[in-house]
Amino acid sequence: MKTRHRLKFLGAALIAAASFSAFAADPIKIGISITQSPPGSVVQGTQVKDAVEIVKDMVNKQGGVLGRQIELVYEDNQGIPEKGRAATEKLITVGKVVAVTGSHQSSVCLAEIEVAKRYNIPYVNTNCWADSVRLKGYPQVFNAPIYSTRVAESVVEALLKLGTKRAVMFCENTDYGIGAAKAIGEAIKAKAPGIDYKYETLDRAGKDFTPAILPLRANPPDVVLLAMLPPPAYIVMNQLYEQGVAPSAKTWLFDTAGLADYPDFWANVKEAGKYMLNFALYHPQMNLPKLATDIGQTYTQRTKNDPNRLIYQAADSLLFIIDAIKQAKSTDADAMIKAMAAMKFEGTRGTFTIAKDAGPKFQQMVDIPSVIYQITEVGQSTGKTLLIEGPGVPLSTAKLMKPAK
Amino acid sequence: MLNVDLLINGLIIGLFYALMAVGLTLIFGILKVVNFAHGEFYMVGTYTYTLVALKLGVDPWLALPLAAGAGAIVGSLTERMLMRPLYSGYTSWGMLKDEYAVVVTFALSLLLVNLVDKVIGPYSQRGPALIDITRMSLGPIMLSGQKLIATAVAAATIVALALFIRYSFWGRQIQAVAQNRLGASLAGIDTAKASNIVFTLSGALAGLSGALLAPIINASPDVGSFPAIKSYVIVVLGGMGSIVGSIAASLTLGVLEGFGAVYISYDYRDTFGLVILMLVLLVRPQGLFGEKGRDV
Amino acid sequence: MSCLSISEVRKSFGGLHAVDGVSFDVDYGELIGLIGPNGSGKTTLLNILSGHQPPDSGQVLLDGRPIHRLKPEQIAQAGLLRMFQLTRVFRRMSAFDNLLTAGRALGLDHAEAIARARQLIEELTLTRVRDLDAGQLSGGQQKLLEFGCCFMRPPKIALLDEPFAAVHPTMKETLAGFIRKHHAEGQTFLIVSHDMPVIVELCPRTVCMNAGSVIADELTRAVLNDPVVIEAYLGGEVAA
Amino acid sequence: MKTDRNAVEFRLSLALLALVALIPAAVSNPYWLGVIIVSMYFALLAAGWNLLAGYTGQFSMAPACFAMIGAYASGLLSYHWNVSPWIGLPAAIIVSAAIGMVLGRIVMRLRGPYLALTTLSFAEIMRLVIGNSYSFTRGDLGLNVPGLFDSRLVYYYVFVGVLVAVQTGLFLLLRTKAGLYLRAIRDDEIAAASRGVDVVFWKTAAFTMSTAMSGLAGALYGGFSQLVSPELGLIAQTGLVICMVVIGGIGSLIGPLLGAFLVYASSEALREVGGVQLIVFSFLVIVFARFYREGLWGLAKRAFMRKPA
Repeated sequence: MKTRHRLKFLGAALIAAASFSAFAADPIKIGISITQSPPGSVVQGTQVKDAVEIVKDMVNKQGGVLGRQIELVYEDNQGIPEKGRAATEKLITVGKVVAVTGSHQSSVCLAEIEVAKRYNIPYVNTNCWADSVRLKGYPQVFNAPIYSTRVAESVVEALLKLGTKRAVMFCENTDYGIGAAKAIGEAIKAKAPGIDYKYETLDRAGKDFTPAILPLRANPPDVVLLAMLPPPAYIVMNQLYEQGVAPSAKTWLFDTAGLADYPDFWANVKEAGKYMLNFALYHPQMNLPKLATDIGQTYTQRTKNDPNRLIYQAADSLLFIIDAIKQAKSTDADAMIKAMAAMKFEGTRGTFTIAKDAGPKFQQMVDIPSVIYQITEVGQSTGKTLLIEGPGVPLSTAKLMKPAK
Repeated sequence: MLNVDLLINGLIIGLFYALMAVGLTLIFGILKVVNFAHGEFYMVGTYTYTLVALKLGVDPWLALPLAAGAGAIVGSLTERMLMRPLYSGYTSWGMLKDEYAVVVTFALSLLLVNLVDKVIGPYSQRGPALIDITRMSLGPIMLSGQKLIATAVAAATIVALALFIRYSFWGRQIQAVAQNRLGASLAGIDTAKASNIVFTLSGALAGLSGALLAPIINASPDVGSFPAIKSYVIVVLGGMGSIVGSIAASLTLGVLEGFGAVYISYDYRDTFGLVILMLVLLVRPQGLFGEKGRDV
Repeated sequence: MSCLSISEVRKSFGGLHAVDGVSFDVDYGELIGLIGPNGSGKTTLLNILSGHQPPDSGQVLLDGRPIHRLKPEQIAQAGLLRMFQLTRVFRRMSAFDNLLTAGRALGLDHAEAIARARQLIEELTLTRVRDLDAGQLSGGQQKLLEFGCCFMRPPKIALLDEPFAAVHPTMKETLAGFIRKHHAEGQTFLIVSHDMPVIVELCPRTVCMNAGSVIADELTRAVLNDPVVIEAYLGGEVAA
Repeated sequence: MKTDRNAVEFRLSLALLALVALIPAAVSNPYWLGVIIVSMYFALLAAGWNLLAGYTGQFSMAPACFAMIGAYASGLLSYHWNVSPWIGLPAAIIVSAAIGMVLGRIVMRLRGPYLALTTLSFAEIMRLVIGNSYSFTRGDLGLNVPGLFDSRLVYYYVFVGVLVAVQTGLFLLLRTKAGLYLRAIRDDEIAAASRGVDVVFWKTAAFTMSTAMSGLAGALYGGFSQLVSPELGLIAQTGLVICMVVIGGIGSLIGPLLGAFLVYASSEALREVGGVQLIVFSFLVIVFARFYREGLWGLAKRAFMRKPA
């Protein structure tokens, strides 16, 4: 076993040595930390991977950045903070990447940004909504996705329009879920103190949520809100429907996590998804820049799936880094971070600036377009859904449909 | 009305627990070892059902027995390949009986989980329902057609099993071996065969419950781990090897978790079982329904 | 006061009265045989004496001190040691360590234990195998070893359950010799055995049990000629 | 004689650790040093579990769980009441030992698979409890805790030091009467009792010792990774520990170390191949348990013994 060790570490030493002697023609390495195996969401991980691959090929075809090609280095974070920490550290110390992005789960982001800060490497959050990622106020961390407080604001607007008196939120017991639930609580206190609101946290590993749902059968609220990710989200939806709680003639079902975006959504829910209201970040009826449509088409070609917000967030995350390298004319961390903070960034979802003000908006791309729509048929594609709010579409609940019972 | 709901839902869940736990109890009864791969027998059932029905488009009602069969095969193979040494002079080993059984079955469970994860993939998949009634009201309670059928099948299976053990030829032989392996073998009973039957049975039961719940609880590689944990608690509560005991324990636990979740704490409902377990071990080490046996 | 006094001890499993009100005393320095047909409750009685099964009622005094509520290890430390019918040794420990363990557990210190173990290894002719794992020893050697474990610290009384069953004749002799020698030195024994010749040869006095109770308790010869005993053994054909 | 055998194993394990101590001379990359530190963390768990399973014959399914408990004990102290990790470390040992003692006291009166069953349920449910007590433990997110040192190299040698200490402790322990009693209990509890060994006491003692070691390992690891999450207590982690001990050689002083370094190093390599590590290891374990019950160390010994002959 001695020899095996020696070999292994000799190898390691060589790798290190090699990557020290980097010269101009070497590709620029960018680290992608995503979930490629459970318990995290492999579905999302794969979407992020597909998207950044498209962007990489695009950029490299146009000759790369600073005359160097882009190379993506992947690490699997399994959706586990601990693994995310290790993955990021490996990307930085072994992969020698100039920036890290890709992460799509708040708890993982929160572990990874600690490493990014320790090694002072720019980190672009791809899909972590939790405010807490911003509240840390780390200068190395930039945020491409929407954030819970902002979601809460538009959800509460909608709740008011729906004439809600009592709303119950089911959120997963993660930083994202509980963060979202609390954010909505805050927004209600501020904008709609009339609404009686409480949230119930559900275990991500849970299989049977009926005990949490049954009490609602006894006295149903006006709206049941969801801040959960699959697979438990699907189980909750099915059991809500099975118990006749929501969607029902009395009660709206309102998802705030963009569930309907998931490719496996309809494979897991049937009637339970019909009449559901969705807060989402992408709707085909949005008018997006050409860049977006190009990437969208390539994505459809490659994967036979329709593009969704996560595709665009991932694309933006990478494009943002690449632009920063262009602006800074170097891959030096401080230079890139400085450039990022100052940038006016042309992304797939529009043109963004980076918010400076501390708090949930810190180093956040603003303003992320969002939509609210209702699913009116089982198996409906996002394009066919009923858009009730979006860029240029003022919120109107008039057209909403309600189940007979 | 809420309480009626809780009671009935609790009993239903308890019934599903029982279907799992009984198999484990059988094995413990006859080999005096615990099969830590039991949850994976369940998982095999779930996947067989889901994949056969979804990918091959086989009729779910046909997929059900297939799943049970798959479980049975895995069970039988486990006994053939891994358990035989237990009753062919294990004493001469570097390892003793319990150690060997624990290590091997636990490794088997790791192996199966990770194999499925690599081969079939980590995505969670939802099995097609046996009947396309996604919601129906039955007196005071509401449930899906699937849940109703699953409950019925589970109940029927458990009764059938009880009858098999009590009255059938092999059932009697199994009882004999469980009571006294040496004596049974002296009396000319093929103890190896009996053990194999037990493993096959418990595999089939686990596979069946996996299939029945596939449309309710989506299939994923680790889907078996939690039902397994529950059955471990149940087997101890039920008194290690007592079938009636484990059924009673299952129903009790199911109901108790339901009420506890609403009236005590939803978040900690899974801990109730463990708490009771600890208390029982303190005051009644032989389990709620078990009998003290002779040591020496 | 007698070394071991058993009075009105009862134990039943379900309906079966395995031990049904057994009483007898063993005096210091006595070498007493306990016989009886299979299922007559001998082993159960031994398990009660050694604390592996609590009696339903009745009491057991060792040296005038009640021991029937104590745990096996406490009884062993109190000076009642037993051999099992199916030999029990520590299979993955060397013969020597087997003895050491017993010695230390019975309160000898390290040096004493080693000295005593060496001596017993000699006496029991286990020198060649002292460092082998006990599991690798022959059945007979294992019996000798287990026997030795009971004598690391001379017990007040030693209970031997079928010590001669399936033992090679020469070892049987070693064993018997050992018993005689120690008995001569005043060691108290209670020997359960089917091997009548040995009982006759070793034990001046014999207790015979049947169906859970004592049916004869006198000089060995007398016991063997006692019609009740014969009936018990031959299942009554000869009766009357 | 056994004591000699232990001495040999002890010297070899020290030699192995000395070798590990030399590695930083060749490797400076913090990631690879990190990898070895983690494998030393597992070596600690493996050693603790081996004391229980290998020498006492009691199969706990909770080594990883008690590591998690230890990590959280010190993590929560520093997170809620910012207690220094240097106080957190002993606290972690005490807490996990205490819980271990209570659990052991309840379960150890029983023979057979009760311990395995109860500890497995305990481990899974502890993980859920910690995951669900979001307001106190921050749930799956885990706690960010301050490190014990700044330099990775210091951690490296602290782990080496602790391992040396633990191995020495075990070696000495096995030479006392405790060593005899534990092995006696492993081989035959009834016989042990009937020869005067207080079985329940020694079983509980062994369990408490091994949980204390797990707790220490967990707290050290928490300080090293600066993140304490329920992930530490995953059953798969316990699985890894068992794999290490069985492959390395159960019931020997060096086996667990051997197993920990080999298994973890190769699991790093296998991760590149695509996360097949647990498939390979669990398969190996079955093969070893079925055919080479003394593990690699046993095989090595046989090889050496043949040479002179």
